[in-house]
Amino acid sequence: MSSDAPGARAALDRAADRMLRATVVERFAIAVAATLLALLLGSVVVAASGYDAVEFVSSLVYGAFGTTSNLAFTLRQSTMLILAGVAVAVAFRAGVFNIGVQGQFVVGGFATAVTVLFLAPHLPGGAVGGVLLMGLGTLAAIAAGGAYAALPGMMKAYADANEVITTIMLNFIASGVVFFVVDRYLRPAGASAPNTETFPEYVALPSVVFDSASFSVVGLGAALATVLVVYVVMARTRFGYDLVTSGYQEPAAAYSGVDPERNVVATMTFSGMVAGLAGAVFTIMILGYYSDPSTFPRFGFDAIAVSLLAANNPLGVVPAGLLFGGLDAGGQYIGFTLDVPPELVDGVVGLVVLFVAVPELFRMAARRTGLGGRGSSESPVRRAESDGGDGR
Amino acid sequence: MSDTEAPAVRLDGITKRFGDVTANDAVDFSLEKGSVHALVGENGAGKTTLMSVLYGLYDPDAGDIFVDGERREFDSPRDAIDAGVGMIHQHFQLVDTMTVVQNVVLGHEPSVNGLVDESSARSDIEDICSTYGFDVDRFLDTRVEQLGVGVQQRVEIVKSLYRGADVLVLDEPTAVLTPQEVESLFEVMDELTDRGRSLIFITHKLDEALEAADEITVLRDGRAVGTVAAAETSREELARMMVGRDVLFDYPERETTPGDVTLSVDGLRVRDDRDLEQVGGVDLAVREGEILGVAGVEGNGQAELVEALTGLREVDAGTVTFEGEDITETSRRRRIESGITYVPEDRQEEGLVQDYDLVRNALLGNQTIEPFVDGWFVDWGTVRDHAEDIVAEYDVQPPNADAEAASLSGGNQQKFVVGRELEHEPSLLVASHPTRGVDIGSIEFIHERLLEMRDAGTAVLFVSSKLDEIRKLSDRVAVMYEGEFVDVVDPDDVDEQELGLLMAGRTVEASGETVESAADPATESVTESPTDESAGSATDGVSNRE
Amino acid sequence: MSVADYAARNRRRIGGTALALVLLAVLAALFDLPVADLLTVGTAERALRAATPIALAAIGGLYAEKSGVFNIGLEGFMIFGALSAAGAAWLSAGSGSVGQPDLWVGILAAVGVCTLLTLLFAVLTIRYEADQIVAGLAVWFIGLGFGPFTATVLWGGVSSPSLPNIDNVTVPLLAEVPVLGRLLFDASPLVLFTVLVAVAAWVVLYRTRYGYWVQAAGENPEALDTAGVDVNRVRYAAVVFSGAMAGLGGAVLSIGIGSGFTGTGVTMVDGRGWIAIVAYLFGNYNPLGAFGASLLFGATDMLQVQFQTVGISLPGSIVGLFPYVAVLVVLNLVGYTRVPSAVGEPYDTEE
Amino acid sequence: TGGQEGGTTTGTTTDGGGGSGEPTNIAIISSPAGFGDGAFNDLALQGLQNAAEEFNINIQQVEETDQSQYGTVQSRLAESQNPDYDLIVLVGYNHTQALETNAAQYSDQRWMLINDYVDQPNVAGYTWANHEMSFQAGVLAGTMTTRKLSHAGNSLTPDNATVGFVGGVDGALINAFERAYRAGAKWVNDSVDVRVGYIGNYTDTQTANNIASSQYDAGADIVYHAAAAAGQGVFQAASDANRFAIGVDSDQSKTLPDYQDVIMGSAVKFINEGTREVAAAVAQNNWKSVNGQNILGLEEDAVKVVLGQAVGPKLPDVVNQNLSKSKQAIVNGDVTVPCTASGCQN
Ligand SMILES: Nc1ncnc2c1ncn2[C@@H]1O[C@H](COP(=O)(O)OP(=O)(O)OP(=O)(O)O)[C@@H](O)[C@H]1O
Ligand SMILES: Nc1ncnc2c1ncn2[C@@H]1O[C@H](COP(=O)(O)OP(=O)(O)OP(=O)(O)O)[C@@H](O)[C@H]1O
Ligand SMILES: [Mg+2]
Ligand SMILES: [Mg+2]
Repeated sequence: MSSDAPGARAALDRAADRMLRATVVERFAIAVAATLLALLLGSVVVAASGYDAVEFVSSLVYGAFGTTSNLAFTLRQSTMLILAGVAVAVAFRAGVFNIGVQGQFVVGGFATAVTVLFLAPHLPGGAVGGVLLMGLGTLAAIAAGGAYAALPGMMKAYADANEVITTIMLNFIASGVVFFVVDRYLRPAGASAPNTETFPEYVALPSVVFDSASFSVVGLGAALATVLVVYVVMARTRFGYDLVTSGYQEPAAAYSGVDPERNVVATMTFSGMVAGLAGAVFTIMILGYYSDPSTFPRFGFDAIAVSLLAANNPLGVVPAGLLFGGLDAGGQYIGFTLDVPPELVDGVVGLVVLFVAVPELFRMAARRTGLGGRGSSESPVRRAESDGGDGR
Repeated sequence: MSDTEAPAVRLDGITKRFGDVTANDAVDFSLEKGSVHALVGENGAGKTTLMSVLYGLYDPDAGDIFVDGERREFDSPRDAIDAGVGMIHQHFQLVDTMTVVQNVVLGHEPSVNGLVDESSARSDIEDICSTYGFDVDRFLDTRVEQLGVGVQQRVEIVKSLYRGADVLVLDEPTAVLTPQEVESLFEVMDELTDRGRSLIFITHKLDEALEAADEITVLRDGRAVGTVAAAETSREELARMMVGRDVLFDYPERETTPGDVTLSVDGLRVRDDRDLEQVGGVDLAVREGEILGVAGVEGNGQAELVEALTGLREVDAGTVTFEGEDITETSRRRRIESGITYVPEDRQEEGLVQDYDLVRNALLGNQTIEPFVDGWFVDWGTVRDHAEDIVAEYDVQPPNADAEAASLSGGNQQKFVVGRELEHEPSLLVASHPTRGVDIGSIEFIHERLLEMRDAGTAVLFVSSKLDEIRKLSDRVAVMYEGEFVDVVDPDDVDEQELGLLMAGRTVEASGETVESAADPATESVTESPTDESAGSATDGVSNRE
Repeated sequence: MSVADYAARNRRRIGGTALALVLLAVLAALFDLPVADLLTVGTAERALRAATPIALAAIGGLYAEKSGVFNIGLEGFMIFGALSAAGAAWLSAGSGSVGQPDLWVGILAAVGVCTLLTLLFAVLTIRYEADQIVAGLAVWFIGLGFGPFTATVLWGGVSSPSLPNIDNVTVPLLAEVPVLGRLLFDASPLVLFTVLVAVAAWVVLYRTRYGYWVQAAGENPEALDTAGVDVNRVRYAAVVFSGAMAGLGGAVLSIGIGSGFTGTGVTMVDGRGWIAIVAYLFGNYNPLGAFGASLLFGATDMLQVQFQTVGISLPGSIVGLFPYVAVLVVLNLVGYTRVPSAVGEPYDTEE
Repeated sequence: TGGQEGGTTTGTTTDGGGGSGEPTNIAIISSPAGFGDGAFNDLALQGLQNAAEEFNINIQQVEETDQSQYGTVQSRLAESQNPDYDLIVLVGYNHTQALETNAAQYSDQRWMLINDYVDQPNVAGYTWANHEMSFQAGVLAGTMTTRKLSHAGNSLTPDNATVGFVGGVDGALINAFERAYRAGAKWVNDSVDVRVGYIGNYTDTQTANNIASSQYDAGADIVYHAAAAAGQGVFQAASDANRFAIGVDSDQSKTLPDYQDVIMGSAVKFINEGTREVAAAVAQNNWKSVNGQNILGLEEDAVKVVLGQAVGPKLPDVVNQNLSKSKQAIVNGDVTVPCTASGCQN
């Protein structure tokens, strides 16, 4: 190191340097920086379009956390984003680009709706029936989501069809077919909207803490439990090891006895099962009926941003989901309080994803500002070099 | 070579650092016009780096480059090419999907009205071929991926000549060639120097340097240790310069008592990723306590054979039987569980997950093996203990199981992989090029372990293209050529020249003429007699007999 | 490359297409379809028109990928193209009504804006080595957000007012040629232009030095580098070209053959960028192949329209899924396409 | 249409017109199509704006295109204290399910639901008879398809009784437009051939254009669309084919003057009248006059076919005769229009 800075400064640099290299800390720093940069750019766009940027940001924050009902809305969106985010993370971790979480979510929710509506007349009412229906509906969603995801998994494994494209196509197809079935066969007589009947009132999650018709702490709890389960599966089971290893280095996984084809299918199925679960929570907790999927929120896409922000780590999905949930709630609040078009928030989400994709940008910025220690801007910080530090 | 003439190339005090690694440390080097100058040194000595500096790929941290006595600064290969320097890389710089003509003219395309003028390119290339007697003009419209390595190498040379190179750098050109192909390369090199070109010839093989070069420079740890005239030095001297100490190895006498057949293969046929047949009907058997060496020039189906045996590649036809059971259709995982282990050729891509620490790497391949897993769950404590055992026993540096695999040097990565695979006490070990890219000390270590395994009764199938290694370790040697076993021989009954002929697809009897042509004095000194009593000779052709 | 060579290398592809055609014929026979009503010159004309935006984006995208950068953000760039074409035409007209010159301003603006945006994208993916798949997805998200946002700023709603189209151009004499005349020489100049772009892109890729460099940059960048050509410069050019073409494709959608920008839902681009990627994969990275594949998709789309018009009763919401199903079928039939081996890997000279 | 005058339409519009004292606060939540659709979102808003010219009304526009948010947005607005909304207008049946809960939960809040109805005292449900106006559009098309007409280079083919219909999403709602239109055309001319196509959404103008073009190719000379914003593609196809088209919801020969030469007429529903009426009732404390289910059809003069501003004057008298004859027949019950105001039942 050819730094002529005084010793204290050099020590500080070294510390910062080491921190930047530690992957978790680095990922976290990059996620925060990406979000801030995206918000900053968003504000610039707001100002450039002739709106009040300060008001934009403060309304965003107020809309997300300002009141209990705002907070409930944030948590509701976060619940969905965490679940869908975990679904994405499972696949991305294994190196499979499942862009079809939205479609799997739609199909899963649909399975819940069909199960609840068809079984309700045959089961007792009240709490027992409610729990039973919700349980069976959720199982159906998990099965349907998994099956719908297995399809592109098999296409990738056995026909080499690029999963990014097949899953996007399957999103369109899920939406079209579900709409058709709902409108044609499940719409009650006399109704004009392409909606199914509303579920019996006992098919609902209880309101605890928050008095909200579409958010229940139980739902959030289910999401967090799912995170935990997925985390344990990924970190502690041999299935998780196979999956993550395939994501890091496919040839090494094959060498270790993973059947690449079956692993792709298994990964997609696992991911789709979580997406299906998200569909069940959406249907039971938020909707209470089923409808035209093209009018649904695009949780499955926002979840991609959530997962990437979390570096595809299931635990990281929780804070990332909270952040995006807040952005969603704040964005909606902006929609009906300010002149600023709410689509802007979607754009900001896109910017977050973009910046997360470019860690090198932040590493370089860190070096430029002197935080990264090494004066040379030529040699990028590589993990391989860090063995000097870790090697003891 | 007149003394008054300026050298074709002179490098003066070249230093090149990569982070903390000093790949070249104030290296001086000078190439006389019309001569061949060999550059030798161990893996990682800095040979390729030095030449990359000359070729404008790297910007040196210090030092000057002179071409024809003039000081030059090369910002890119284009500048070097313009100054008449051409380089044929260790890994060919050819675009597989383009034709030979397109590859040759790449970057220097003659154009008419904006369109590439292929016909003028074609006639220029044909001229070059007829001048130097290359056969490349037969393949002008063939895509490179369809050509054999030897032809590809000549395409590389034609490419440099087409660009008007007066100075040609050949980086380990012989590594992938059969001895016979090496001979014809040397003829080409002669032709080139006769016509006034100057060549730099990088090699690990001291005999080749002695045979083909006029002068030899030895690099060690990035420094030029010295330059000697080929006529006035010996292999011993060069070896000492290279390694920095005397090199001597002793192996115990071969005394094996093979037991039952562990692995047998019958009529095996295997295709590669491009659906071309690479293994075309192989029969073999490996017994307990025996090492079967598979020799051959790379790309003759060894890789596919090994993958088929270890369950990584589907079999087209034939059967594989292991301990009496037909395992042709058995999955890779089941084969691991039943006691087949595999040291893969590519430790970076296959043997290790680079981003994992050694603990997590210790589980690789052991995912279903007790005590590392208990039902569905991984017992990370046991895995960690195992990783630490391997690190200690196999002297992996740094001795830290939490180090990421990527931070280890190639040799240490290899030691870890070998350790992990041998710890299984397998019934069958398949080892593919286990010492490639590994330094001499580690090679010795790995060889010892393989022999220990054999002595403990394991059946070993060992693939290598290093003849000395093959001859030293194997109890029997199967020579593979174009997907078939040309012959299975006793290593003590053949010399390296004969093995070389077999590797070129010729049986010993039918090749008298080639043996003759190789019988010039330089070659003779390379050849080790089959009756060589000294139990061992060192790697890379360093021998203690003279 | 000779025809025979091409045919030999694309056996599965050609086989797949043939199979699809045979299936269609069998279907026609089975269901007694009024084939003559289904396959009219009008259908062909509309298929060509529907193929135009897809083909433009596909040709751009294949250049980027050939050079080693997977531009998965085509859909997003098309949204920006569609929006900026409509916006610029509308702004250019000022208070007056939008005329032909304004529309051409719009087309140029779309190409210009997307060129700038892809330049940024290229800097991030090439210079800063961004993950190409993630960055491309981000471009899509950003388009979905900022496209309608900008529309709202300009027009107060996510869609533009209705705008006129570029006028058809009738080439004298040539327009008289049966069928082909109506398809190409009495049509939107953008359709003819796209055909020319496809041919030019083929010539450039396979017959000029720049094309050689693009191929080498994606297949073996080191070979190109050691031949003295700046790999990243080649990649920049190819990526920026892909953006410009996607932008043009978007412009064709909004003011070439559409009637303004529609920003609701997934916007008027509606998955065409994704289909463009499939098109060039199916076309095996050959510009003419990509154009042919785009035509195939245009034809599937028109076929479902014809089905409805002719009155073959299938529910509209299901028939509308034809093109997506077609993509799936094609991808599974074609199977493995040889992807340029260096795609997705950033190239550093000093690595 | 509302969204196309430029400038912003989002946000608060205060109007000093009319009354004094406490202003009336009204919020309007869009349907998934959003404002600027040139169809019912814009019309509904326009009615409120008209009311604001007369009364002291503040309008808060809320664009929400995601159906699953409607429950939340509704309750967030109902809970709002600053301002406290006197009326929340919900555009489209997508709000129905959510309103069933919210109308009961926020019983002090007054709601107007467009295109559907919830049986609560605090809900005013307004539905326009799409089927009746579409029947009238069919009458117009059926009458003209066998006649001669030429206007600005566009013409009809009298010897070929074929008309077309382009719908947005193939579902109950738009099916009612289709079947009623078909019935109207057949009412005039039993042998008329009706070609039908659905886009699959309300945004893809290019597909709309392609479907219409295909129908013109197949001999249709008049195409009616029920595809909101995507309908522009139909008009474009009409200009390319030099034929005619029928617009929907508002007088599109005025809202899309570029296409006035192909727009023969439009099936219009006066949603703006409805929202104006309810806003006025709220401002004047006269809720009783509007609450309950209001189905507005030909009889109420709430829907009708208006002739295009440029083409209309060239149409023969028989058009107006047939339109009023058929209206009479429907009002009298002599003719039963298929489906209902809220769509077709399976
Ligand atoms: N791009 C690079 N970045 C970092 N270190 C490098 C780089 N290239 C080479 N090195 C290091 O420089 C040293 C010299 O490498 P070089 O490739 O020149 O060796 P070599 O003599 O050609 O070896 P071999 O015989 O294996 O080809 C090695 O320690 C190597 O790890
Ligand atoms: N591209 C690179 N970037 C950063 N560090 C590198 C790179 N290549 C090699 N190194 C580092 O340089 C050192 C030497 O690497 P190399 O693989 O050449 O080992 P080596 O000197 O050949 O050792 P061994 O004899 O054990 O194989 C290692 O610590 C490795 O991490
Ligand atoms: Mg080297
Ligand atoms: Mg090494």
